[in-house]
Amino acid sequence: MNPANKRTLSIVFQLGGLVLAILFVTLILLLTGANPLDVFKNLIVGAFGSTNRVASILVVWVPLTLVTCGLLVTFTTGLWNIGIEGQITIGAIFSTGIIRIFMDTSVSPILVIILSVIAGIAGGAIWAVLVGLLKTYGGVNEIFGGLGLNFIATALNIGLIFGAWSREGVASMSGTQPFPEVYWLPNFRSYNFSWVSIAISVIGIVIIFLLLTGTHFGLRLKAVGKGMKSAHRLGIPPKKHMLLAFLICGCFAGLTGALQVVGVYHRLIPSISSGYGFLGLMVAMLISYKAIWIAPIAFFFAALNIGGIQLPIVLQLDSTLSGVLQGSLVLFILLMQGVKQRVLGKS
Amino acid sequence: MKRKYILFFLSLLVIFSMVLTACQTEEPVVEETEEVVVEETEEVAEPEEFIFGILMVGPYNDKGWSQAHYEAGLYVEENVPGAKMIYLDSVNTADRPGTTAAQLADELVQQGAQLVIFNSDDMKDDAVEFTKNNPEIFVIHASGDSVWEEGMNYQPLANMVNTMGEMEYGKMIAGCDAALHTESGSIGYLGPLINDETRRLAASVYLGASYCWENYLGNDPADLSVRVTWIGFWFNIPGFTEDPTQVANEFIDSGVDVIISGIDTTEALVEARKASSEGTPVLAIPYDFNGACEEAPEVCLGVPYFNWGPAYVRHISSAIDGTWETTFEWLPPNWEDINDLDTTAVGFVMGSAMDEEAKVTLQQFIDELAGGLNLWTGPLNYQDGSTFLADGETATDIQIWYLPQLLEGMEGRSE
Amino acid sequence: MTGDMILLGLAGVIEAGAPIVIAAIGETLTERAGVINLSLNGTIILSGMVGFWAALETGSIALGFLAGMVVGAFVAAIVAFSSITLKQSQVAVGFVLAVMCKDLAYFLGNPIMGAQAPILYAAPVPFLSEIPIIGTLIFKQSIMTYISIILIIFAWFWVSKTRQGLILRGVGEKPAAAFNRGTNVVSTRYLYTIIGGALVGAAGPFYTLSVKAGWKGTITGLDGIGWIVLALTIFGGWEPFRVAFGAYFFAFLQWLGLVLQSTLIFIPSQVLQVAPFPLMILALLLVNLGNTDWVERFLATLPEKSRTRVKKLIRATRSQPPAALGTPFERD
Amino acid sequence: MDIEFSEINKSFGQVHANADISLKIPGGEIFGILGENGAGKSTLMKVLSGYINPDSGEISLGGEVSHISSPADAIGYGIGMLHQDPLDFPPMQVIENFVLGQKGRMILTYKERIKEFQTFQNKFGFSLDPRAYVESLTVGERQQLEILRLLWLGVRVLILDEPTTGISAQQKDKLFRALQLLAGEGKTIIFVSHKLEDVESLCDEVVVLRKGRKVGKVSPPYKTDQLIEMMFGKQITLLTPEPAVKERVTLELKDLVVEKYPLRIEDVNLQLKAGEVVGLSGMEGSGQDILLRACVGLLRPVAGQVIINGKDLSHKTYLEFMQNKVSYLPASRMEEGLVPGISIAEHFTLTGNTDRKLFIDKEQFRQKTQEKIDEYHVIGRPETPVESLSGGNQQRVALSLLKESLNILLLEHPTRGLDIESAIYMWEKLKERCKKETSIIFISADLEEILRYSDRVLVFFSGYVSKPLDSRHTSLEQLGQLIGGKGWEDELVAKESYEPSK
Repeated sequence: MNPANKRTLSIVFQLGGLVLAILFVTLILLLTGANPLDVFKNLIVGAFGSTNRVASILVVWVPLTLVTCGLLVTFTTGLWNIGIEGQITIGAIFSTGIIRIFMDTSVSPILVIILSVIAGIAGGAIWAVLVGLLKTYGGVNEIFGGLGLNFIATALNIGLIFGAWSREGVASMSGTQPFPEVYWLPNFRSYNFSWVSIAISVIGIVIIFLLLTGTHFGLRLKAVGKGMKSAHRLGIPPKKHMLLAFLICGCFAGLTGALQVVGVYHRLIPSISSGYGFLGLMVAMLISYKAIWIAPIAFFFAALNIGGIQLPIVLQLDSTLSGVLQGSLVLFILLMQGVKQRVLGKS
Repeated sequence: MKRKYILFFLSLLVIFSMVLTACQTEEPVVEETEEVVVEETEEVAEPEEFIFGILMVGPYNDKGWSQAHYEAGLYVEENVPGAKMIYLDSVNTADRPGTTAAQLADELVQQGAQLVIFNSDDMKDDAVEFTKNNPEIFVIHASGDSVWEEGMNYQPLANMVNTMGEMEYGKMIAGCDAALHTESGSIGYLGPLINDETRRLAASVYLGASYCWENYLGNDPADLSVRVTWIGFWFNIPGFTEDPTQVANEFIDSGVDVIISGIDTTEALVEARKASSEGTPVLAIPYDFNGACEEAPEVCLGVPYFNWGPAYVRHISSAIDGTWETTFEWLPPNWEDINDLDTTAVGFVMGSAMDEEAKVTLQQFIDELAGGLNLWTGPLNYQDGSTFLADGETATDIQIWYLPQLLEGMEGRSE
Repeated sequence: MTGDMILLGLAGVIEAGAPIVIAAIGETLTERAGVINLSLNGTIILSGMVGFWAALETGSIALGFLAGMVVGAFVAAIVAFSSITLKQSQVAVGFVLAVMCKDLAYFLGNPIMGAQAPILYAAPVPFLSEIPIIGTLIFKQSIMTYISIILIIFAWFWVSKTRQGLILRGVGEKPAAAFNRGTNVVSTRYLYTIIGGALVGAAGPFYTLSVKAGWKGTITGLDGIGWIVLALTIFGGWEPFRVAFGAYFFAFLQWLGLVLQSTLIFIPSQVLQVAPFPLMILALLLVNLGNTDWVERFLATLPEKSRTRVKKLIRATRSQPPAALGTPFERD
Repeated sequence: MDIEFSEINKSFGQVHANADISLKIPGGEIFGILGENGAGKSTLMKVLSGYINPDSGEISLGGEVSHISSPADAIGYGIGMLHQDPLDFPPMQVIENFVLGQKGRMILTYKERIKEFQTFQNKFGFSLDPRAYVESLTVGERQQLEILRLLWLGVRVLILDEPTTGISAQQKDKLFRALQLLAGEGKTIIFVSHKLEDVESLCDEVVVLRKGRKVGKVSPPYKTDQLIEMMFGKQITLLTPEPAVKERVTLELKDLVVEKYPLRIEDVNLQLKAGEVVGLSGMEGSGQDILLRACVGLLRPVAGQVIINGKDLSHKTYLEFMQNKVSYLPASRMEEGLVPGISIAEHFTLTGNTDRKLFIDKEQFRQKTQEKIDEYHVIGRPETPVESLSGGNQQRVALSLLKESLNILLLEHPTRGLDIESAIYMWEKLKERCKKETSIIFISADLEEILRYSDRVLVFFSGYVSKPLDSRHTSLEQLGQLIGGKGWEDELVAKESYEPSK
């Protein structure tokens, strides 16, 4: 079969996955007695109905994009960084810690914010490298190591919020005492996102795109991911590159956590990672690990998240439908990939 | 390489075009909502429609805290002409990652809400932020203290009202109820996380229980044990909080025969029901919602509940007719009839597991409270033995609201 | 604290650990056949909701459990189909299902929040429950708890004492060799993935109909259990008894945390809650260390005598995962 | 039971492993199948045992056409195979391995099984501990176990694929006695081997395969020379380039001991001179690859030293060897040589970034790749992903990837899959490197290639290594005999086989 045909077929199968996912969700909606057309319309209106909503999408888009950027590096290296949630959390903790240390000092707020973000990056990186070390030198599969460290990170987070960093007399789900406004990233107009975060995300995409498609280092990561032994024989140390991949992914995760703290919540909250790590894993799978698609697909997923808010308000349906839609999309596209390979023979 | 750059910028273009199309779709949507509005105003004709929105921290049908607010919203729709409720539930960062209550309040405003109710103490920061940013929108923050001038977190916000029922009375009644029924003299309090509010409620249970234990039953105070075990959250998260089921069972195992719940979920009732059916009689008192006993009436001693309806009706009406005033209110029950849903802020439904004699005694206690009995009267010590109230001294609202420790005589952590 | 209270507490630990035991044994069987079902977290929540619903509609607890098991088996079948037949990554599909089933459960389960389904009560075994200590500890539980204990013994017996169990181990260890001995590797893997999934699916209703009776959507308190089960399966080194020990140990630490809450003021309660996870990582580390390159290299530098001695030691501490875990089988 | 193969064909991708093989094996004999690696012996036997299904052709058993599509079917017909890589379960006990695959009651009571097992193994003079773990057994013991298992299943046809690799002399004797006993009982034994001596001393009849085809059938008395010629075929005579050996020693092996299951190689001493070519000859799995890997840090020696240019690198990693300009070209190209999923140009980018630049200059590497592609006559474009190249082209890419200036070059089967013209060209390229004082060690199954291009030869047989032989004074026959295990008498007696450290 010539490549062009193969390409079309491949697209046909992907569209098939998309159609199946929509059919599946429609079926579920019919089961619950909802009108699927109403639901889909409300999802779209809910996501794009106003500039405010688009702004909300961008609030979600920033962390999702950054996380996916990082995950692409580990996926390229053949690693399943399921520990990303914990890395985001530790990033947020480090970042909060720095602001708490300098909050009542005379150090310039801008400097504190920068320090805080750097600390966040370092925190995420440490947690990720821990997973990497467990994998490369301890023989502990990164999935299990990552899961364990996720739990530890969240426990640490909750422990701090309800313990050492709790508000005066009030430990609550709403998190630690919000920082004074000087320690916030400047908001874009009255919206809840900062142009700084957006800029960082765009830079993040550019870096990852260039790293993975244009640099020698990215190519080496790819080689390790595609064939660890062969890469080693060609003179690329796999362990070093795996650790570096974890390091980079951890930096992005930590950055995400830090930006959630200084840019969105202005404090540490219990669910600071907000499930973005897991959602990012799904985005990465959906885009078949191609950096070029991060921005639009992360935007699409973010739009679904925001669009879902309309469902309870307008249709008295639970917003978790968005998650079902996201999940079934990834699932059916994965399944169709398998069907394609069976039909076409392994490409 | 250049080609790849182009691809990249193309993808950026895609985003921006999506944003642009988003802005374009704004118009037809506005039209639609207008249409809806037109239809409805035709129907209701006379009173102008007033949409209020509620943000609920949990599911609207949780048979607990959030449902109490939801029912109050329905009550407002019934009693305020033209009032229409819209709501968003599960408003917390775990269930709605990436959103903040302030942002979701905006969402309600976009759907036409002119007044927004924040129903959780956890939304305090967002409620304040939203109130500041939207001076034209009325805000009710249930359980907050932001506009309490004497309070520790005062912020002058003209468009905000804080309202809270004086659940301390409900908990005292619950404590008394428990004391009247315990055979072993051991009462367990299933606490959520530790803060001012949860401490003062736990302390209220203790005050009510020990008063009834001594004055009605004439027992030795030393024989009464009120033990608090905190799970660390409003509900169970495996791996992070204590498991309330295990806490309830541990109470039962250690001889507790009445469990009072302070958390959002009903493990206390469920475990009491299980233990009773399995031969160990255990009774329980749930929390928050007046229908909470339904889950296990045979072991339910009653439930102290919030009745937000009257307060909401009052504030929403005042918003409609322009008499809105910022205020902090901490509302006691209507002592005439604490279960009069049209007037009371806090109530107590007696459960079907109560015996008749106890019902009479409990009513006597309620009457005493109505008559001015103040259990926050010295001598009372903090748990660490330091003096809270000297003999004859009564506590101020501030002292109660920001109770820093459990009281002497209670078991369990203060922080 | 009296002895009786400790005893009752431990009985509670056995009850609290029972659903985890059932799910972890299910996952152990699946992984023994060489398949990782990563969907547990979603499966348990979804099966819990569906089982609750079924029991609510029919009034039958048994049907509730059956429905949960069907859901678990179905989800596992998707994992099996996509990994065994379509040769997609088990991890990817399992992960997506873990996330998606959770949302699906919350979405579909919204209308039945806070409803009252029947509850499975404890049913003390006559006579046996009178035995001191053991009677209180084990024989005053619910029928599912008895089943969970029987399941441990049965799984151990099945895996190590029966012909089918031997084949199961063979398939997970070296599918090519098992195939060579006349085993249908594909159908065996399907079978155990589905059976394991059904057991995981039984854990859901076990929670919503008994241990944590009730369905409360996102605040039911089931989110996270599946990941814990997964961790315990590995902590238990794929041996039913060790897996069960891990489950009870986990429940025990939780109980210890709340019992000691007022006495151990200086230790935040979270510490005991998460203790199993660092322990799991440590266990994995110990188990795997002998297989790593740098240890091998280090060993090579030792004199021959001590080298064999250290090797022996490492071999003793090593608990072996099924060698073919997560890898597809293709006949040349 | 008579077995008749008719026109069996089986291809793996482009490799025609069995081409129209027709063969009759009479019942009750010990029947030998001889051939070098890749001759198609194992494939044919896997077809018979149901492990592989042929593309075409059929097998008749006792005159009737059989339907064997899985090992279960084969066992049903009474056919069992002892695979070259033992298909047993190392972490399980002997008795469990014995029982797995047997039919019978569901619940296993090992007591009786052990009793049965003991009586059964006594019959063959084996003495395995039924409770021992398989991973602690020697290769020979694992074989014994597998044979016992198959016989207990009641097989009438027993296939043994290279059973004498890695086992001790005593174990071999035991094995042969048992096989003769079985043949005496009327069982058919199919003995697959490349070892002339074994075949000669054991088999009633021998068939020789070469390159997937049947070459011929021989009956005793065997003539070794004839067998060797049938196995390796007539070789094309090639020109001998002048050796370019200098006196400087680039690689020195001192009393080197390496072990890798199932082999242990002891006390290798070698001094490789600059520009010298040493060929490692022997059947695959006789230990050449183990030694080669030890020379490049992929396998850590148990004892002894590896010295490169005077530097002791014994326990250093592969990458450190690489930094000392030692390069290695493995045989399994897609697993160990090239990275599947990335293009030829990307391979050159991976290996060619000497100046540590951050960004890839794609145009430059494309050009460089195109040059190399032209130079090495690779059929493919710079953008072609390597996995879609043919085997020969993959090998050319792998060769062209090697660094220009090297101290030592280690090659596994450098010309396998290449046509003769390319092979000659390849060796010209390699010899050019020799002139620049690069030393080469290579493994080849092609004896002609070994004799033609190496200055010295090491012959391997079951983990034994010969003294370096001067290739100019070694004949093809001599080499063939050594490879087949003849002429080793002194060494074989002196040494015990590999025993894993228990």
